[in-house]
Amino acid sequence: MTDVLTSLDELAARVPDGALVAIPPDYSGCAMAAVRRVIARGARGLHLVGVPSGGLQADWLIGAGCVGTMEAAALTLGEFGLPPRYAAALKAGTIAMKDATCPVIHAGLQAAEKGIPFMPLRGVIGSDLAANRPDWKIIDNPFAAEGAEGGDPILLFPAIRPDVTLFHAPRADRNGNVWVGVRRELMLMAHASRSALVTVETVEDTDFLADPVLAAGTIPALYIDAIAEAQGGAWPVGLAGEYAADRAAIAAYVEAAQTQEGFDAWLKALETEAEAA
Amino acid sequence: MTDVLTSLDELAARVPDGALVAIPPDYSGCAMAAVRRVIARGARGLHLVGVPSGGLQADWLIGAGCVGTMEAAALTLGEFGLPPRYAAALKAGTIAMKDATCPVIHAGLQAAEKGIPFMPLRGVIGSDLAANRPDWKIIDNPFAAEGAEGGDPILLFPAIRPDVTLFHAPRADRNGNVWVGVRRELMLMAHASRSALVTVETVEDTDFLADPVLAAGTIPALYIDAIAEAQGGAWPVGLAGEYAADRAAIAAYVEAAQTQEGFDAWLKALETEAEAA
Amino acid sequence: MSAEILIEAIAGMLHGLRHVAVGANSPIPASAALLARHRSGGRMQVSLLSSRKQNVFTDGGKELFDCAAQGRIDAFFLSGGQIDGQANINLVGVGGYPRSKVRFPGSFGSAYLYFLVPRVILFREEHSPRVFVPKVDFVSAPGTSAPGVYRPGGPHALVTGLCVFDFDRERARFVLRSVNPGHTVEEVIAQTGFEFDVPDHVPETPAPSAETLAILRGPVAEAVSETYPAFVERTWGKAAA
Amino acid sequence: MSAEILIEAIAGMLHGLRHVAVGANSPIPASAALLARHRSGGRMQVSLLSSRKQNVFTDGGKELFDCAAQGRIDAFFLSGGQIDGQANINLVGVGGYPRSKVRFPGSFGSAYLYFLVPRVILFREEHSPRVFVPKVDFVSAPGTSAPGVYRPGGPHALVTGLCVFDFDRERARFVLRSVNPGHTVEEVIAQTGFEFDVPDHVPETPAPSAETLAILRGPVAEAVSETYPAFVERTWGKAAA
Repeated sequence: MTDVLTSLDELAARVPDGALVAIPPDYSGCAMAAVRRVIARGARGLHLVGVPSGGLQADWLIGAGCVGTMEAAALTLGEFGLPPRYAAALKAGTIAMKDATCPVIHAGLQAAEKGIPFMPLRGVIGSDLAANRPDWKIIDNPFAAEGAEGGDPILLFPAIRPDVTLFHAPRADRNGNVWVGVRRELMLMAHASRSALVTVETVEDTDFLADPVLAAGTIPALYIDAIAEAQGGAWPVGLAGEYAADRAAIAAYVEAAQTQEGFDAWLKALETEAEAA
Repeated sequence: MTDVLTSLDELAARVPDGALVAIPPDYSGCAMAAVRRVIARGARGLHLVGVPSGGLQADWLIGAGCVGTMEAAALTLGEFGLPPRYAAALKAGTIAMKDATCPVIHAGLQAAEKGIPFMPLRGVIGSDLAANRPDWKIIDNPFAAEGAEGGDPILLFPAIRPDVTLFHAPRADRNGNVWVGVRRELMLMAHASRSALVTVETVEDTDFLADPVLAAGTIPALYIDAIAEAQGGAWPVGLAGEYAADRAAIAAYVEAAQTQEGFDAWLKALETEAEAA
Repeated sequence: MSAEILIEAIAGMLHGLRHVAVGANSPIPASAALLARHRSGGRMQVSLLSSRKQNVFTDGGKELFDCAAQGRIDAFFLSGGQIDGQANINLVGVGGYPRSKVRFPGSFGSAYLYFLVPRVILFREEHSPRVFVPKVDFVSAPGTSAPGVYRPGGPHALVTGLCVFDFDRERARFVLRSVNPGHTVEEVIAQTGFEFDVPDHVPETPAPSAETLAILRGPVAEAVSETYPAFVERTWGKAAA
Repeated sequence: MSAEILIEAIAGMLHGLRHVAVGANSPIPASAALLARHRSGGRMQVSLLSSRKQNVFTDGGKELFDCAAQGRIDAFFLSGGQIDGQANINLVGVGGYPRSKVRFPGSFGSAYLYFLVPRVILFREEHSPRVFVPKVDFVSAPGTSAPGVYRPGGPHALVTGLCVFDFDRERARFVLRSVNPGHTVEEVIAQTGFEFDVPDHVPETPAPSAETLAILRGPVAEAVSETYPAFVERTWGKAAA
């Protein structure tokens, strides 16, 4: 059963300190408005997983001191470069970084989706990623042809099972089903996680699953723990098909967030403005 | 590039003797009309994989002598019981049966989709399925907690990479994209296979991928080698959302196919009637 | 009435669960799940795999199994061409393998779901020594596993046309819980090919209340008739269907 | 003109391929792929991952990687904050790890795609000893692998603002193929921190023909402008965009 919440603060309260939280990249569906409430409630020690990379929301959470560990294939603000608070935290050693590669993060979530402890994948062998991940293993392929040269080594890595998946989507229906269309990584994240928290542009008084065309792009409510409406909830990174990124706002953020003081002032101004509105 | 073919015989010509052919169960999307052309061309030694089970089309192919090996979690005609030619072939030992279980077939295809040689899965240990599948292995989970009792055994099985996937779907577009809606096992089969051959009720003069709602249920042409129109192509098992099973025709088949002579006569009558039409 | 007693017996085992899934060709388990959902005020999720309306899955054939492995399915139903006293089930065949004397359709997902769904209810209406054997000819899915085998799930009970057994996983043994109205403990013993425990006092399997019968003949019959119209007509008559 | 030379050089490496994929922030590789598609009469499939229109994937973030592993992607592009003479690439950082002096965004899918895509074209416009180093500080993805490691793919060439290198996988070594107009072999040697082979005769990287320029400034500019409007305006002017 999906709880339909009336405030983002209620949603944010369901992200406990220390949780393993899966978040999508900026181009997928980011619950930016909800992330601000997670920051406001003072979350600490989150283990963020970017699926497969992180962007602005990761930088906000890091800047606000919410993050203990970051796992991702990359962190980037695209044309705006390296996320500034992430770069600073790495230098200062105030967060632990688990560098990964995109397909390992996707497949790690697939392992959790399938309830298996690990997944194999080709590639990666001989990279310094593998050398720096004591939780990854390389074994000889048990299905290699008899007498295969070199033992046919293959990478195994553990399932990634988030405590919480948090994202923003265009639409939910009255039963808590969430339409994500071709953004199937959001469905994978919901399947793989103990709990999925979702903000949407709008909750429609209909049943997506009764329509075979809509059903094909829908995450059933079975996997969704709570939804809350948040119009414009992906601002400023934007939501594909709905609204574009607010490049001016991102540029202003990047400029401000070069220092911790600048970030703090930027955040305070943003929330003060929001309260006044 | 998808080839749009003008006849089912051209499609059937792309199913070579000895191929590993993946087919869906009767309730998914069965290319029954195309299967008749595969029979007509005299295919031999096919290795059929029911994803995850087989039904009427498997029985037709077995009855016509096209099948060497059958892999499936089950073969059934639902209320009509065991497929008669399958039952006879098993008794006579004229086909080899590889009994499996549904999730292993799905995950075996996922392994092929991911280009990995094997996949782990929970369960199955201690069943006679595992005892009769020399291609399956049980290893100690390399990620088990230190000193785990009993070594935490886990099943590994090889990828299932079909040479050909053959199915029927409601709609294709002019670019060869195929809409399957929530029947995602058809997408998995297409991803996992070297070649996907598809019959559709209708080819529409549009582009499904340009519509974000249709795109969510669409297999891109990238994975589809050839399509051919076949109105009513799933008769007599039916196509969900389009037309129901023809229970009278299935009942008549089951009665006729209790003997090989009955099957041969039934098939001959069917094709004679089709030619006359 | 006999179907309604079985439905009532099964529904009682589903009380308080979040999500119950039911496979194909299972009208009595489906009716029981829908009765339990009705009693839960609609809070219980029921997935009927052979239904289009009562089935929310959107990720293809693998989703049921993934969903079970994620711990999101609390109860499921399995049956067997043979079932033995250790709750091993045989869905493959009798008399040799692979060239069995009698071949059944196959194991489907049993070898997996039996391990992963916490409460698997075995259901077989035919109660005879042919079905309930000392040892199955082929283990589609074992009733119990060695220590160390990952197994959050397993057999919970066995419901038949004659009686209800509980399954004691520690002892790998069935215990007679109740005998269906019109039948006796002796009859159950005579018709069962495996040994099981018989407590001193074996009650009668309770018949459903008038209130329950009204629910069955009303909303449950209506919901089940989408998938099992013939069963609904046979059990509750044309009016219900 | 300098961008057009690079586009022409890359497009020539894509001739006859069935499917070319291009990652984010890659206007020159994207333009090259679209030029090659134009030359193929539309038979080549081009997937621009940062485009909505030129991207057919419908199975989420994992599909690109699965597609590559299925052997359905013939060419892909990678770059590096550092690239060394064995074609190892570094997308992570310089000066220690994890507390690097200079941190780059991260490895993305390089550690995977470099192994699985048959023809990986390395592209880095800045050609300096800072980028092309004797040995990368961090191996995001290795240029070559030990025998026995499953590796149908790997580096094919390296295209820079100064020149084009081929990569000899057997010898794990770059070979200078051509020098871009306006530059010299000596300049390439001076600006490259790793050793490489210099054949006796090194031609100039060919400039695109008038016909190619018309295609670039017409249909290619139009298709690329969806994703890279600023690049199109800078390269081909407002009219093209």
